[in-house]
Amino acid sequence: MENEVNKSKLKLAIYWGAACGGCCVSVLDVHEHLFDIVAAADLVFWPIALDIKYKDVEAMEDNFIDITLFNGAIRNSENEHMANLLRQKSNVLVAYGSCAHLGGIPGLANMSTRESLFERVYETSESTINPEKTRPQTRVEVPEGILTLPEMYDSVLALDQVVEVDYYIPGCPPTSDRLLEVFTAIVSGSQLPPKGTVIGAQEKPLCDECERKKSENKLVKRFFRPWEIEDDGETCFIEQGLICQGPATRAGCGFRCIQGNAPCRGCYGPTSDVLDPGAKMLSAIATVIDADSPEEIAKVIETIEDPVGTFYRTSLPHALLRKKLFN
Amino acid sequence: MEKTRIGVYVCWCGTNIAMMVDVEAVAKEMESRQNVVLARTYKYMCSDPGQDMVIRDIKEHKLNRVVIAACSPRIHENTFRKALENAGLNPYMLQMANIREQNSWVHSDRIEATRKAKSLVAGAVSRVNHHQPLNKREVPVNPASLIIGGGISGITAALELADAGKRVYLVEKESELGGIAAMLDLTSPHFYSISDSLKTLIRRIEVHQNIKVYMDSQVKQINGYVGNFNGEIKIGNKKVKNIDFGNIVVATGLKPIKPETIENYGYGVFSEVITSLDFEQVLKKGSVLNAYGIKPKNVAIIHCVGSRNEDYKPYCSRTCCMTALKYANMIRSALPEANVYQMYADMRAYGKHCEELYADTSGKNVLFLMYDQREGMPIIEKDAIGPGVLIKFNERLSGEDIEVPAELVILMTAMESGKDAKSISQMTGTSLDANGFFIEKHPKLDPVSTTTDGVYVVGSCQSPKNIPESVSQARAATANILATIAKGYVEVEVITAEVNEDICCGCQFCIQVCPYGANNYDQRKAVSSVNEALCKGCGTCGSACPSGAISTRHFTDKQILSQIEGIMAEVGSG
Amino acid sequence: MSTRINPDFKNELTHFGKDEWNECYHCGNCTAICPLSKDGFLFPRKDLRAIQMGLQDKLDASLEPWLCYYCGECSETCPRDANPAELMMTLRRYLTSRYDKSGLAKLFYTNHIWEYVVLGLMFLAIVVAFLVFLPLKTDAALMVNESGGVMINSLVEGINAERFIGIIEYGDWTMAIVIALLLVSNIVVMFYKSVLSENGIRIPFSSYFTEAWQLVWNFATQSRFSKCDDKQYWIGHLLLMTGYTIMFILVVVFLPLFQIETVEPWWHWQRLLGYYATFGILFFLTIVTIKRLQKRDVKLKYSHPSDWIFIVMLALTTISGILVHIFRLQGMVAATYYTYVIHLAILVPMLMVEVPFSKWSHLAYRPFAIYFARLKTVAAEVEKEKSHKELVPAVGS
Amino acid sequence: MEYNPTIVSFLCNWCSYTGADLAGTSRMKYASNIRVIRVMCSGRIDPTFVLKAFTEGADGVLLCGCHPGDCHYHEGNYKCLRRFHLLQKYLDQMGVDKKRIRLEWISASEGKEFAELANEFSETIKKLGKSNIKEEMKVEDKKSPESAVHRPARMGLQSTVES
Repeated sequence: MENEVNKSKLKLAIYWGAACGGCCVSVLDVHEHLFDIVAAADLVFWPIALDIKYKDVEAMEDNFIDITLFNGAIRNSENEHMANLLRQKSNVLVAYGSCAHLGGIPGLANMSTRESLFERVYETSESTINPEKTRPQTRVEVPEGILTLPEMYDSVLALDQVVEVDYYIPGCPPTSDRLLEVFTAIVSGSQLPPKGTVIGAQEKPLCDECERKKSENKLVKRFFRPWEIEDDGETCFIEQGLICQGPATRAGCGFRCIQGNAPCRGCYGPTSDVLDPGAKMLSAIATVIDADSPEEIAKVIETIEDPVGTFYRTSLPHALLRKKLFN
Repeated sequence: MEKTRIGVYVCWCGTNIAMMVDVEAVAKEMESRQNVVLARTYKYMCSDPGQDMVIRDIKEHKLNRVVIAACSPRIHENTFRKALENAGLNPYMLQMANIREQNSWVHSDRIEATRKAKSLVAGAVSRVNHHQPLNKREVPVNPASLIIGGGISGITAALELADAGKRVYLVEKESELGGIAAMLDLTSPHFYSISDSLKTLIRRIEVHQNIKVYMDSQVKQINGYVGNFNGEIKIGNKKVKNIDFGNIVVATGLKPIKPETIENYGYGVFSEVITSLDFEQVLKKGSVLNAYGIKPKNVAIIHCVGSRNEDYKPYCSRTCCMTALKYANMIRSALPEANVYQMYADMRAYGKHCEELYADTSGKNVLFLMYDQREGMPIIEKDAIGPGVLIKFNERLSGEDIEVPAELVILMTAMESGKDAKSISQMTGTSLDANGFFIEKHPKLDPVSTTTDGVYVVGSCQSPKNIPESVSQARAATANILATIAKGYVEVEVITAEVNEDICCGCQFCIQVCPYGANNYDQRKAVSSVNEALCKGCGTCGSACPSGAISTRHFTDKQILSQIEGIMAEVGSG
Repeated sequence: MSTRINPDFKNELTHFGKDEWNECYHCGNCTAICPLSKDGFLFPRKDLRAIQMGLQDKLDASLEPWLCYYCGECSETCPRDANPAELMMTLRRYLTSRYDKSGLAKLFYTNHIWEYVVLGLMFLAIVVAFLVFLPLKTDAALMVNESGGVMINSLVEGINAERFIGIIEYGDWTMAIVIALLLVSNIVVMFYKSVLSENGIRIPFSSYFTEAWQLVWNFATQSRFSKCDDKQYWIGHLLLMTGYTIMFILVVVFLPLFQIETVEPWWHWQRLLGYYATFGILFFLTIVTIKRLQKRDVKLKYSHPSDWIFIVMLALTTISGILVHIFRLQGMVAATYYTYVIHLAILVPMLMVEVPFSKWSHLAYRPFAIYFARLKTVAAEVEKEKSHKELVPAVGS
Repeated sequence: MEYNPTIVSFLCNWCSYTGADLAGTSRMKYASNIRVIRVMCSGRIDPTFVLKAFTEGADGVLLCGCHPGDCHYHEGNYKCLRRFHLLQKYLDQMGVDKKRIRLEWISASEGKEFAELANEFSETIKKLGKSNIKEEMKVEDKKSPESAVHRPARMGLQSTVES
């Protein structure tokens, strides 16, 4: 197809898979800098903002797109198809945001089966009246022709579990500052890091930036959920018995949650040497339980209500155990 | 980067491994693994030709990683590390797979054992890919030593070291030196007066310019590591003294159990019944009388009071049999007409001149009566017709239920570890066995060292011992210590934790986790740091580090995870 | 029921031979090597233990010392030189004294001077009796028959041959009855202590008869000695027993046939039997004397005075008997008479003292012990069959 | 034929590994499906190792350390105990049978106990049957063959083998 694009300008695509849309909004959050982006790059595909169809993308030459920012996880056949398509058409594919990076919040759906989700959504939810138990079908023949819907997969995948990913920009959503930094770096033509690198985040975990007072006194007699305790606003959350993912999560977000007196949920993902950030955090938290007998330990552990939701909130599809087993 | 080249060696261990494991098949399977240059088998890898083969291959084939599948690494890891070193390779580029103790010796299906061996070796191959060279570190040795316990072992060790011109701090919790030995009248089997010898030794200690004795004192804290310990001594009730020393000799000894807990002997109920240490006091007074001041016509000596009995102490207290024979002899001399009974469970006369003492004593009209602890222990009752008590039991050699009258009963009470053994083991980083005695590094080949370098355990704190054994151990430990002092330096643990400062965020999870205080928070850099001299390499901090900044050398996540991958990888069968 | 131990008891036993009871530490080697030992039958350690602990009643009831034929293997195997075989010998002496209620046996064993005195007194009594009441004829030189032999029954002054042999025969029978009474009473005591005193034992009446062959067989052949590796010992005992028994029967029962005035030719059955008996006894005496002096064979290493008294008395009896025979054949009248008197003066005290009270008696107690042990085994088997329960046999046989 | 499971076991160097060696020197026979990985202390056992073992196909994971109070490093075994409990709770939530992971204390002298434990745990796992974790966690390879080779550095380990 004939796009009115300047060959000297970067060709940029932004796509969302299974996502909330926050990542796309984060791009807009660069505010007036958006003009700088547009000045430096042509947006060739961005469903949320531009009316460019899938078939237009299909029509592009391979590697036509310089950079694709892919946000959202892979939840259905459409997500997967687009991931493959964009991989084919893009020079650099970036997993943008937690969902594309590690599976993100949608990844917690891996604690349920597709069947149980459908049942809840289309049958048992309080706001649903569906006595015929009608469910969306991937293919329906109507007089006008055949209607199709993407097939929903049984579990949620991160982008790199479907296609090869060049870079990761973590965050839920990534901060606009980080995006700008990355974009500026690309535009300025500086040396790109090795493939597979997490960019737009620090190598060190969040505690490095966090301004709360930290000490070695980490022993905890019981854990609290944020609403169960009045945070003193200045002591390390963990020392107060609140589970904060900060020490297992890359810095780069600007510790905005913590500034809002909420413990870190880990959306920036683990540091480069960590295989399973949830397990690491679980290990660290268990280590500081202030009890020695199995009974006392069990009692303290009772106060960690939901280990999966606590330690794998934004990374479940990428964990060693990426979904719940249903036997 | 240098290309990884792995050599795999599978040991037959004669038939020990080869009989249950198809070693050739294991080696063949490994040949196809990534980076494996060669895989061989040999009859005895640990033998000189076996080691030479490894050394030759390293040189000829430019191997830079070695996997040895043989016995437990606890036996020969050091042997092969030395071989690597001799070949000019860093000794830590070695990984062993234990296919003997944990495979060929414990399994009986050859196919299964071979399959398992392949897995274990594959795990080692996978792991060795990630091994990194580690360098030995040397630290100077403080020539002063701390000796905990002023019994015969502690006294001997103190004098040995002090006579060699080294400073000694001797800490004794009681107000007198000498320990259990000081409570004894004569020794067995030679009937020497130990108190005379002890007095001389104690006098020498008191005036020795190299020995500082702390009486009524306890060690409160020990920090540091071999060659460079630091400790706090609490003197009396208040004063705390801080001292530096390079080695520690633990000689805390043991104590008799309380026989009151064994009700059938009626200790504390009948005045006729006394313990062996009570009897030593009687002997020291010069005449054998019971609590009523009467010369007994019948004296019963009951062995194994609390010893070799699952309900009390399962072990043999070791010195009682000979002491009991000593008593028989001394009673025979003092009271030629008395009947002397030895009520024993098994007579153990294992030492030099001990069987002779037994033979000699049994010729002195001493009646040996055997009882079986499992069938029921002797019960002591008041004698209805005689003046003393009656000991009732089933005599095992005749099968008869008998009653033995006695006006004096001596209980050979079991010995148990001292009550401060626990705290001292914690302070010194040593271990206690199930009975509360200190565990030596190797029960046969290294019987006075412990797994903590620079800490020695001597005498009865290891297990009940007689005087010559305690003295030998004390001298053995001091010989070791003097050798390290003479050398001037010691090599310290290279398997330690390390912090990747690029990742560490200063969360400080690791600080409290460390039992040795080796992890510190560096305020300036806002990261944790490991004092490698203090670190013992347990790796607990590594597993507690949420950011993956801490790794344990030679036991890194990568190494262990790849070992899991290797172990779980498919292997060919048969 | 528990027994109070008696540590003084072993002192009492020291007079019967072995005087050291402490060496044994019950390793059980003796039990293992003993050919008589069976499962659960702790022979000979059991008795040693009973001595050490002073379990006198146990020992008094014990038949084991009699079952033991002193092969000596236990003593050879003992790592502590506790000499269990000698201990069994000591026990036999002790038991002999326990069966005898007169107290003489104990007196003889514990103080052998008394034995000498009694033997001496009886010797004198017989010599005096002969010299006073049955003196040699003044013309005795005439009492030589046509074949040149001395007519022994006609040597005494004033008494014809028939009368003389009657007196001697009367004396024989009296002696035999006294000895038998004493011996039987001892055996009854033995039976009571070893069999009847055992609680709850019920011996089937018929077995007294069915097992009686044991008694006769063992008495005559001493066959259990044959279990020892050293067969010479058994042959010696066999020769002794047969010779001795033949002699005894000939002398006591068939005296008129045996002690006759005429001299039968050497192939006559009487003479042949006599020669056999003499040879048997002498053979035995020679062997045991040599071995007791050599002290190499363990069972003949430790000789009690009572052992020597028996040997000496038997030897003197035999030698005097041979002399009587020679003098008689040679027609030496006075020599015949005096050796005859001496022969009787030795024989009678020997039998009177040895048979019921001393060494000889073991030749009777042994077969009886085997017999009693068999009875007990039979009783136990019957009991076992009855209750269908596992019982440890009281004694093996 | 009876299902023959694979069990990965992490043993501390000082007590449990020595105990397992003792079972060997005492020639005690036990189930051959235990694959031992030695760590210096049970406190070194990272939950990641356990999860890794499961995803690699282990049917059971056995953790052993010194008895409480006897740790060579004082209290590493307590750290292990705490992690074990939380890990069990997590595994339970993930639908993994809690019985597939076990923590026991084995001292250097407990060769017999180790052999018994190995047999007993092996029986437990045999009863539970084959673990489907490896199958279930496999991500169907939807990528092109070339891209399948390349995975981000932090994900794989084989890929980082210098070859």
